[in-house]
Amino acid sequence: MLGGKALSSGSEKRSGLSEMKKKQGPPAQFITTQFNSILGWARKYSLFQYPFITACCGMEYMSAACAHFDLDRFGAGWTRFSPRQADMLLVVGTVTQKLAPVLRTVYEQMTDPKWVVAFGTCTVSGGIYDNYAVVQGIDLVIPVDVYIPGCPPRPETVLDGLLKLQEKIQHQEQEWRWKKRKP
Amino acid sequence: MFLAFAVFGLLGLMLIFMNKFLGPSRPNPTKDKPFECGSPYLRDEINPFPIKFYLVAFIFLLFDIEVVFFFPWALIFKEMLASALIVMLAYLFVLVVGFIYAWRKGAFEWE
Amino acid sequence: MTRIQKEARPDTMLLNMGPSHPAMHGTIRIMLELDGERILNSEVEVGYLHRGFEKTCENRTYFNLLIYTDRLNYVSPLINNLGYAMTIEKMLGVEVPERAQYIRVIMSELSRISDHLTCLAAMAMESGAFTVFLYKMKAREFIWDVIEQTTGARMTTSYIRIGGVRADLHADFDTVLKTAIVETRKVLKDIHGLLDKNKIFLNRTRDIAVMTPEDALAFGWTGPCLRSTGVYYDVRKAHPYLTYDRLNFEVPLGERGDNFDRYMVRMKEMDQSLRIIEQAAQRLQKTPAGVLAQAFEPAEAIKASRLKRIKGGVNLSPNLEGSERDKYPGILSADKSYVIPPKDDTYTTMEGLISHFKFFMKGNGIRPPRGEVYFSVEGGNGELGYYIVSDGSDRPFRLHLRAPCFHIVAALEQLIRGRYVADVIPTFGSMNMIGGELDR
Amino acid sequence: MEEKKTLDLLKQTFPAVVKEASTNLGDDVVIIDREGLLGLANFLINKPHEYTMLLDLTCVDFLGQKPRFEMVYHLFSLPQNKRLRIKARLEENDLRIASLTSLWKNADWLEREVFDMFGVNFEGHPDLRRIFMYDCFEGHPLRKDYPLRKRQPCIKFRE
Repeated sequence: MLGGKALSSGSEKRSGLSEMKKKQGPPAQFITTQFNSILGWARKYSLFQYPFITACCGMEYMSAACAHFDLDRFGAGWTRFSPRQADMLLVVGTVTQKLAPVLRTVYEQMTDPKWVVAFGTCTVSGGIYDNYAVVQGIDLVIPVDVYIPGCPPRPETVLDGLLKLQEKIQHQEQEWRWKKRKP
Repeated sequence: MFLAFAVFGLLGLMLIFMNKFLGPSRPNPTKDKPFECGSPYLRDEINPFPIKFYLVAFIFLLFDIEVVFFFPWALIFKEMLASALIVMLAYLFVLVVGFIYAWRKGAFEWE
Repeated sequence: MTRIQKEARPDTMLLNMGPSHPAMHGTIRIMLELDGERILNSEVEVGYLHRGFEKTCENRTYFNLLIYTDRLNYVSPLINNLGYAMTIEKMLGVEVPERAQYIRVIMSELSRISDHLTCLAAMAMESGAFTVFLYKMKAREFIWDVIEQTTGARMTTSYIRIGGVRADLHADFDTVLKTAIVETRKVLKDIHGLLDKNKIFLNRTRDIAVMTPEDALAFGWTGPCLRSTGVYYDVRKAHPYLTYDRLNFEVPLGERGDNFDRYMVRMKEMDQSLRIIEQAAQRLQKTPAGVLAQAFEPAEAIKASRLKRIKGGVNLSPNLEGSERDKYPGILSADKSYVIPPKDDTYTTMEGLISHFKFFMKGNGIRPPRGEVYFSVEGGNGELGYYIVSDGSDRPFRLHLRAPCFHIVAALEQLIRGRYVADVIPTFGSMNMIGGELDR
Repeated sequence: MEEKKTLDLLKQTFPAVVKEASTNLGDDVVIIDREGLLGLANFLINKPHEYTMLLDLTCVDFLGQKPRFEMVYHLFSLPQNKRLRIKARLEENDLRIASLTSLWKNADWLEREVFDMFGVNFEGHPDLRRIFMYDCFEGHPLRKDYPLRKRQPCIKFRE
């Protein structure tokens, strides 16, 4: 597989599920875990992405989203340009200090459940621009789920990052409206 | 027949309310404000917009309702006596007078 | 308090067409003062992608700055490399061999086609023609295949070096180039059929945002946008560089300078670029074609050179920087002090190792004489000029980039005044604003 | 020697203003005194020379030299197909120069960029504000004494 691997941060792979198993008794535990994995499966394969494109990685995003290397094969092809209808905030390209408040506003206006994918080295760590104008990594501004390295990352790395995010969603402890949230 | 209504009705309702049940809701102050491409708002109060839009919308509503009354009349037009035609013409006459009045008054000027 | 908030009448609507907007390429914020749909006044705010390029240039050596030039106009990266490399060659007085000049012409024309393809794809998609976007992306994939197989990267190539190019063309370059040209011609024919007489596209772009030639010159417009107003100015013809004077191609001009003319000039320019590539590829055959080096790990080369002096030269893997010494005369200039010493010498002889070490050592390497130089090439958007002030050290004292789309976007406020909100999108799309080059 | 003609012509018509005129690597360079800029520009834009395009306008910071800043203008004349570079030195304590927005329209944004990056203020500029940096940014980043990595974030970061 070409290029670097995408890395999903804080991947509580198995931990989310196992905690839940200990809490309830056998029959209730079976229902909730089944319900949880169904919900995870449903959310995993219908990710609507909000492409927050700023710089050169946008060109690579165009290739990754278009016919040649298709994002749509994994259910994430449908780009929604309003945060109200998007699940995944795809931050593509350098985020400068002037753009940071815009990024935080868009992130906060996204509806839950939401995930963030950092696309390209500039979003992961500021990349080759270590100077007064660039935010050194968008995890200073918003919490990030998956980091995709590369400047720009090859479309295959982007697909790999997407698969890592889907895996994380599948094994995550799902949320729903009246669920007793952890204190 | 009844089964079809039940199944699809249930399916419709479920699709509508599943989102309300499954979506976790975490309101925060920025989420309630309107989305304007992420940049700060240029006007503190509500954005005013010119009155002519409201006028055109209102007149459209008026004449749209008028047309709606033609549909049932047109369906049974064949079996009716000539008197139904006169009744509908009277109804139409009243509204045409209103139309000409609005035209004269300049409700349709756009600039 | 922005300018438009001060000037706005109380009864108008102020709307943000902000940075994170699908049609604003993510880096421009247009604040519109609207009376219903009509735009009374607007203010364009730029700087959302200002990454401090010129400040970084003062802290990097000439050799390391090549990677920053790819990210300026990231849609046609090779033309930025070309401009940067040729500016320094003009200052150093370095002569580039003819084969490298032809390779540079082919590569920058391929980059120009991918620039126009992306610009028109975005413009068409934003005004509703999604199929055009997919067709152009398909064509661009073929172009990028050619670029990737020769330079190693799809987009951030930094392939054109000071003194020549990084590596020679690989063996089956011609077949890949031929398929790319055939595919691009097919897509261009489809797009002409789809958009040229398309009523919707014509209504949205014909006679909208018209620019008069005098205004265009007053705004300092260059490139396809200036030629769409009918002014004949192309840097490849005005100040011929590389081998453009030996290749014949026309410069398409528009008549009315509206959005449709900007679209049509770019489409015709792509046909001209394809013609240039074919002519250059033919002439390339006459110059000696190098043989592809067989892969041979550097470690074995070092071990072998310890036992006995290597006579017949060493074959190293082609992706190793500077590994094809036998092809050096074709692709890099003879002036040794400004070119990476070939790896065959570095791994096998003491002088080669010293010259390699000296080239990359702090304070040595490429040190142009004290003074200043301005040189410009024909970029995707217009005249891409580099103004370098050097103080004799290996870092530029000051590097200023003349970004063509900075001048083009400066005219946006005047173009959209009095038009509808829907006209902003094709106007902005036809200007081909690239954030990296605009905000530097 | 055709371009010799324009340089000598400039020397005669503007003896006080033009300090030095030479050609360097193929471009004509004219070093002028700061006050004479507007007069020279008016002369150049009109009929005989028709430098109709202001190609570029930038500033160079020579930290340490007495007149610290240097404004560099590149003009281009389409009929003659020739470039001209005008340079004017500016003192550090009073960074003033005439604005060219009355002659060329793109001077507006170029001068705003130089003001944002160097702090040179242009008299007669309609709306001199920062163009690249955000409002709560102090200082002028492209000056030599501004450190490369001095960041001034305008929102509170998470960590």
